[in-house]
Amino acid sequence: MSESRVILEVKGLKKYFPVHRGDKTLFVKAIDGIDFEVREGETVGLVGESGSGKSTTAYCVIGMYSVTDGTIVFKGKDISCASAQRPLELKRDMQIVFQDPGTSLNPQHTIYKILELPLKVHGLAKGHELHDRIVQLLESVELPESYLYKYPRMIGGGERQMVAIARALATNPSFMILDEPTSSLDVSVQAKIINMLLRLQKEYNLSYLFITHDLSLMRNVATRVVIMYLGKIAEMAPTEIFFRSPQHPYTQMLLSSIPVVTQQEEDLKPKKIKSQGEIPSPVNVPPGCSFNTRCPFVKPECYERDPVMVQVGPDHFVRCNLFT
Amino acid sequence: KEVKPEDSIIRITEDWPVFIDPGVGSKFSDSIALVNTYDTLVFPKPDGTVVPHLATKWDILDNGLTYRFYLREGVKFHNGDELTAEDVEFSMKRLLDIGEGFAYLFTRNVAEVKAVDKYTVEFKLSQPFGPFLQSLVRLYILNKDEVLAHIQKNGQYGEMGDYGKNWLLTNDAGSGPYKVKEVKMEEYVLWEKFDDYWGGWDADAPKYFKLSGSVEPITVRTAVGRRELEITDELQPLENYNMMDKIEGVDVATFLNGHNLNMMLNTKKAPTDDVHFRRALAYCIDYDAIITSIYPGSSLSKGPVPAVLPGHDPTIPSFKRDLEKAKEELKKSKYYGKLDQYPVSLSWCAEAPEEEKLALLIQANAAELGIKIEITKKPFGSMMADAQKMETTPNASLVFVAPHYNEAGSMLMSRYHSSSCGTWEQMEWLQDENIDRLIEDALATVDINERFEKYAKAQKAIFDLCPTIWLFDQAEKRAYQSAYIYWPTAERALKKETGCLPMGYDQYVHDMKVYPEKRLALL
Amino acid sequence: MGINLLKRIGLSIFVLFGLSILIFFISRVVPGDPARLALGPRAPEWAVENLRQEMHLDKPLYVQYALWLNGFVHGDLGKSLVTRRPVTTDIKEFLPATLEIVILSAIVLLVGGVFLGIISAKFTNTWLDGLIRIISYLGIVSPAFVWAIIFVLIFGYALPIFPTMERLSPGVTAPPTVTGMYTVDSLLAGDMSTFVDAFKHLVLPAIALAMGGMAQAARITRSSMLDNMGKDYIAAEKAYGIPEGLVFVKYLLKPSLIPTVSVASLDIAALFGNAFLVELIFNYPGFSRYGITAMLNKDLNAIAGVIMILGIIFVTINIIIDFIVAYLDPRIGLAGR
Amino acid sequence: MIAQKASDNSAVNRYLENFKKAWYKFSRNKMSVVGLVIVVLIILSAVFAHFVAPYPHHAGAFVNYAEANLAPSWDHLLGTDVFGRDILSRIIYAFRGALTMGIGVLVVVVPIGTIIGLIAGYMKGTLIETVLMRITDVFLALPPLILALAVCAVMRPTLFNSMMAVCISWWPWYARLVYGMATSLRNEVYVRAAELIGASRFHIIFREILPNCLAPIFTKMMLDMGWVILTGASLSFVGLGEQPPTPALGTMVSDGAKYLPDYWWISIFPAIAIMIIVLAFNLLGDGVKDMLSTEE
Amino acid sequence: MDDLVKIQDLYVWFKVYGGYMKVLNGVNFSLGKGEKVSIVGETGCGKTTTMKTILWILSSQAYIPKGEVLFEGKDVLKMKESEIKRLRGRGAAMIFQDPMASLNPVFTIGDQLAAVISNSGIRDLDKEKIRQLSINALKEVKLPDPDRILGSYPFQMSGGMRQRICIAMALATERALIIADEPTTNLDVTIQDQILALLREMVAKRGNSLILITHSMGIARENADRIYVMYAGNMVEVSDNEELFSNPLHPYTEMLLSCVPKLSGGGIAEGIPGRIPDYLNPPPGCRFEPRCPYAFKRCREEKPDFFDMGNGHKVACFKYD
Ligand SMILES: Nc1ncnc2c1ncn2[C@@H]1O[C@H](COP(=O)(O)OP(=O)(O)OP(=O)(O)O)[C@@H](O)[C@H]1O
Ligand SMILES: Nc1ncnc2c1ncn2[C@@H]1O[C@H](COP(=O)(O)OP(=O)(O)OP(=O)(O)O)[C@@H](O)[C@H]1O
Ligand SMILES: [Mg+2]
Ligand SMILES: [Mg+2]
Repeated sequence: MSESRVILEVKGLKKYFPVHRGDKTLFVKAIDGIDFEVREGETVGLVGESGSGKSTTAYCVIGMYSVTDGTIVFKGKDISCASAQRPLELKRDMQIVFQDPGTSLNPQHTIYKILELPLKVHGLAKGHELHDRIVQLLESVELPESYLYKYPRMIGGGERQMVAIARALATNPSFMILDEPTSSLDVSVQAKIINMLLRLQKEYNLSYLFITHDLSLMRNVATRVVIMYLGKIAEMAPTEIFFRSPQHPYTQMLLSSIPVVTQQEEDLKPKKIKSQGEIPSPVNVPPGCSFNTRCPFVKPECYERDPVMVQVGPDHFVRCNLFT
Repeated sequence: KEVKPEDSIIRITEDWPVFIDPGVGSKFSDSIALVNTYDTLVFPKPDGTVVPHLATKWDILDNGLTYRFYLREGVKFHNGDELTAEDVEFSMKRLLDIGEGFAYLFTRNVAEVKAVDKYTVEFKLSQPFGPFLQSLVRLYILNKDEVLAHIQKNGQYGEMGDYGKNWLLTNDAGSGPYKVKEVKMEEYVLWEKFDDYWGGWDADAPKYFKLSGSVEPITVRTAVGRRELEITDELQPLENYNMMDKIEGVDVATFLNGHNLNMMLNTKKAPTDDVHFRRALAYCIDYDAIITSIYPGSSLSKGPVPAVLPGHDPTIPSFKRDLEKAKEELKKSKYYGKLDQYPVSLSWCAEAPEEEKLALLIQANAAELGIKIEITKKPFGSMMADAQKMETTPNASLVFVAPHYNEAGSMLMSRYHSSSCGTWEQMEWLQDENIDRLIEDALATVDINERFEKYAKAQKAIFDLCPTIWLFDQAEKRAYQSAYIYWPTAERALKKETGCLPMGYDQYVHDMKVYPEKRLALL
Repeated sequence: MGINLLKRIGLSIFVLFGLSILIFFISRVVPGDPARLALGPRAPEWAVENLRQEMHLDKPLYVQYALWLNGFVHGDLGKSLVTRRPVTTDIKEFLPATLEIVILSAIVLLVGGVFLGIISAKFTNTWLDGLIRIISYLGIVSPAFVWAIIFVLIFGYALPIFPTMERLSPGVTAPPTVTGMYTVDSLLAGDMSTFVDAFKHLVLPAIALAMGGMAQAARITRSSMLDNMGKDYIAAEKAYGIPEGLVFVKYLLKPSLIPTVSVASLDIAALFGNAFLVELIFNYPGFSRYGITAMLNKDLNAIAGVIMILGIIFVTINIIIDFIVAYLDPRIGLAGR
Repeated sequence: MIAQKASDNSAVNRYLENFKKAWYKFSRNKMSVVGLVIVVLIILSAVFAHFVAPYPHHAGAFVNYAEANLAPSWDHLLGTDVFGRDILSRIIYAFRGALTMGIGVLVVVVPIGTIIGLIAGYMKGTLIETVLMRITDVFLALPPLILALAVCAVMRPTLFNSMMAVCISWWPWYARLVYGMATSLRNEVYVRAAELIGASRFHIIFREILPNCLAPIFTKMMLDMGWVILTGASLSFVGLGEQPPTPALGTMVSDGAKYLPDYWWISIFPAIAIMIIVLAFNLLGDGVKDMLSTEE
Repeated sequence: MDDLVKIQDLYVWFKVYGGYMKVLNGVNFSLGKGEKVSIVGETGCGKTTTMKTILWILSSQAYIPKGEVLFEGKDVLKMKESEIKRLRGRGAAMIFQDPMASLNPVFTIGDQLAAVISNSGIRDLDKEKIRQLSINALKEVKLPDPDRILGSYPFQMSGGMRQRICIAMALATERALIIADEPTTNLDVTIQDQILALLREMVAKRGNSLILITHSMGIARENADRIYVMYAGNMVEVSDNEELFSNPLHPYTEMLLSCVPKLSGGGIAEGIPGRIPDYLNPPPGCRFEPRCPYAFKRCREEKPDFFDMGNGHKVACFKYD
């Protein structure tokens, strides 16, 4: 696995948002120093609860946010700058599909216009070719040509997400970020989309950074899993190993919380760890380990010392005081 | 219901603003206020003569260069002070120093004024001034001490500060029959009867007098219908008078007042700088329609001076509509054939809504000759501002003009002498030396017959230049509560007596009577 | 809260400053010599020259502006050409009169509009709703002067229960001046009959003025109520057993008022603009009529003064309304706007 | 070739389809249709006033005091005014001024306000935004009617100048409306998406953001038509705007008001005309709002 | 069995332009006292509508051509005002789908809780008592610092807190039935777990009946005794919990289950082809027919009723006739 080329490398990435409370300025530490990498052809699953910084990570990588600190290296080039300063060709090579298909398509544009934009901006097709290419894109996401002149509101949520995927594909990117592409859809539609994404990955040799909070889904799509908690990575491991032996107490809590439909799955869950406590506000992260408010194994040192990442197996990293 | 003291009131509407300061006021509404608040040395009669008032008698000395007045004794100002020659002297000086209002009547002629003793005052003129006595109806006597006590430092008048102008905006220092009780800016001025008035009082004389600043027709008519207004203004549309006439107990008084309506033509601005063009305009207007349909009761003008004024020249013909003649004149003008390039701007005064009818009539008439008239409705304030410069003065302006004292000379001087250019009263910009000379000469003539002859000469000369189209001599209309007030002017009108009083004197409230019981009976 | 208020005020001062520049220069474009205008055409030249100096007309425009602004800050707006008094004196006299009308009008507008809106929403698609909607359409499409004329006709002739001109009936004397508003002053003086009389004089102009805004408010309230009726929380509140009547007048009304109140600041500001039409017709000596007279007569200082005062009022109303909206809608932080 | 034709055909069909759908939404409310019909009638009669008006010359330099103040009759359906002019004819001609005012003002004001609002909204947080919006605030701090009057007072009172005056006071409303929308739209995911694709600023402002502001803009325009006409009427009520003899609705009402109630037709009919034209645009505006609403 | 709720052949239509949206199409449903039942189904299949009918809070466009909804044996559709009020105040409470949307944004939590409590028919309430009850309710759902929360507005709360507040409102006073409409859709798994545990616990403690609506098969399995599967306005299958997962009968249930990603891996099935039918013109027969691989002629013409397969397992499919 480690043979294949690393195409994205994130090192010590930090992103703080200033928030104004009365006359004070505080910082939301949306990401607080994370390192991970994405290799060619693989799907890295980024999992974590709401507000843990998954989207922020994605937006930093894609350039929507400028980073506070750290570097992002894509195919050997440092791209730790905002999208406005990035070269056009980089934008071509890296694409994103957003969470909510309802808002990521301009309601005033037809599907044709939506798909036309990346082609035109990057000068990928002209005239007759343009039309053909758009039809071809639609076909690649299994939508009929008759959809060309429909408006997003006229089609279903799943189909909208497919259009968004087609738009991302338009520039032939090699790397795609999928920010919870199915979380607002039904299981049956989700199934369709996930299958299609996997097929496209094979077809075009794409690398995915797949963001979700659904571990069951992750189990079925990712090659490697990164678990985030409050802006930091809690655990990182290849999928197989991860589900076999989750190490971090948070990961275990997460896994044991998943509702499942078969006994067989039930057995895969770790011993029931009771989920407890609220996620602390990201403006006000407690000192020490940020999980200390909810951890069933909390030790006195957890209130003082922020753990560091340690390797516990091949490609398997955990950040917990229990392991140091 | 019982009669209350405040029911004994005469309420009159008139255009706002009302300046009750004798040094400032000069308009119609100001005159009404001044006439009732202040006394003058002499008092005008409808035939144009004057009778003793504050002055019991006078001497004219030095061939009309010195006038000596002997004052009535024991006349009291509203604050109880006695009126003396000092006050007369002060009032004249103040008027001249401030230079506004009626001052112009005196600035050219009065060289000196001096209190000879407590009850004698002497005016020295720099040149003879024939109608000096008549013009004295505009010298309102202020209480010197009271004014001086209310002077504000820091004004335009040097050591006199503001000359009491601020105080006199809302207060009076007079000796007249009514004393100012309340001034509500933009709303009304309320006077109360001055019980110690030297002239004495009739038992039915109004206890109060109020001048309201509204001329909105509906408001006026409503107020008349509710008996909350005794005498209306003269600016209502004809239709409104007709409607008010139908109200029980209300009549419309129609009387010639010595005013005329002028279409002043800017003689320095194309195309009205051409006398033929001006005459063409004069011949195309349908005068009959005006005096039958728009201003019924008014009469055709004969020249620059209204016919009721002493000194008018009756030999001057009226303009008549004659399209043939008009075309002829137009052909002679240098603008013939280029009429399109020379539209005539015509302004009318927003405060006199009936002028719009005239303006439109003139526009329609002129259109028959191919002359294009562009009409603008202008508030009087704007009109005055625009009159300041020849360039901003429109080609034609419709303006009512009133004499300031009852003689032809008043009209001639204020209308056609070069010194009045830049005022709203002369938007002709005539600036003709010959005319100036004729007017000055006439005014300097003490003998009345001689003077009138010279007036006639000046009138003819002006007529020949046709700087103005004199549309008609106005018959003033005012609706009034005939059922419960007695109004001398209305009575004169009913009796068809000739003559007229200077501006403001028709509303001399002292001579009116009110019968509040009769009013209550109507409610 | 305090900081936000200060911020808002700071911003408003900036806006007013901009406005002052705008207005000062507009008012100086007027043709004609203001000093000459002030004293009349026949005043002697030396007096005019003195006045010109006093008005700083001999100085460059920017100096004039600086001096004017300085005066403004110190409550000196120069003299009016029409009334010949300091503009500040005029404003002190006329502004309360208009404030009286506008305040009453604003109350009529808000209370009436909201009331009609509620009724209309409550009885959606009934004849009552239809009637109210027709009335609101008429209100919106008729200018205030048409209403004023209609009222004068009705109450001047057919139904003389309300006076149709001026601020007080003949014979009634004005109460001692405290605020300048006759209704308030007469109450302060404990003079009930004057109060009643003054109030009666306000009724018609205020209603005529309020008609348009009231109709607008009724429409907005109605549609926002209908809008909110479909919201989950209304269903939820009903489902929790809260009586429908209570849900309607409390839980539905408050969120529904937000758009109405937000728009009200504009409506109320517009009241000042339209007041002159009404003041003209009711012969009511108010601030707006004063302003219009000033404009028509090219009375510079008065124009500038009136517009600045209106600006201040507008900005103040805006701040107040923002606070009310913030009270109604806790989600809006004041800094947000 | 055939394929080309087929697609052309479908394009036509598509437009037809869209049009049908729009009409369907618009006509759901019968009142909107009534509004549309009235607006169309008014526009037609204004354009063809010369043929529609029974006495076209009464709109020009014409007086006939012999026939003044005639009550409505078959000769003069709405009566005659104090100058003896046919009121119906004058109303029809006055529509010209009213429409010119409404259309003229909006044509100027909407693009200016929209562009300023878009730029300021998209550039939120920059100096450009601050400058643009503070200027807007300054103009907003005055009731439109007052500002228009002030401007009119300084300039010569003509229709053109009063239009200018109204424009000066009107554009900030559009700037503010569009600014508000643009600030929230620029955070929309699809705008972000376009940025990430590498689209130009121009594209983002005018292709992504602008189309989404159009519905409220159009709706406001339709409603504003009425307001502008009312403002124009109020201006002409105090004598600013169209000058005689050209008829203006506000002037007709204000002049005629003097003769109420005896000669009621002189002002009541023009007042009704104002109400009708404003009402019609309001109804039309409601319809446009329905039509542009995105709900299916 | 002693049914608390019994819905029989319920049709609910919505009047929209162009006709009626025929949403509910003969729903049959029953719930015993103290029972926990779950309804699962895709988005838009009519779960919420069914529940709203029980509380009679349908929007004004709703039209009910046919059917009855019995609550404690009384037909809700024929109830008098006062009975409805009692039903809402004491009988049943609903926790709404979206906790943000179901809390009034402009009133404090305290205000809203107080309103619920004071209108529940409990006697002798004074301000202090209401406050005490409110605080207790918040404590019961394990919200920290209830005093502060009472004075806060909904937008100041996190999603999990809001949902707990909704639960607190529903459980603040005694009621026989709690309807939880997708109470955890917008929440994180761990928080979801906490909320569901809380709900289970509270219901158990009070012996309430519970209807849990969800589109997650997993949640249904872990929280209910019985499960109804709903599709396009029909209940298509009902059975005991384990039975349904081990032996799904209806083709729809079967396909739906296959789409759920499994923790055990093994990929995901292809999904169900097609879309939910257009409610304006639904298919005349079985509404699943257009998407059903087993469909035959009868499915196109006739609407299937429940066929009892024994053990309380019923399925509405002609395959089993
Ligand atoms: N523009 C912003 N300004 C301030 N705070 C922000 C901003 N964007 C995100 N945050 C905060 O940063 C934290 C991380 O947010 P992020 O959207 O990355 O979380 P997430 O893991 O994607 O959550 P979700 O699953 O809800 O999408 C959150 O607490 C969020 O409130
Ligand atoms: N008031 C209404 N007017 C028109 N249609 C409605 C109305 N309420 C619901 N519907 C329609 O009824 C159908 C069923 O809605 P319902 O909310 O009951 O579905 P649901 O199963 O709860 O879906 P979800 O899982 O999304 O909550 C939907 O297609 C919806 O569009
Ligand atoms: Mg996210
Ligand atoms: Mg639902």
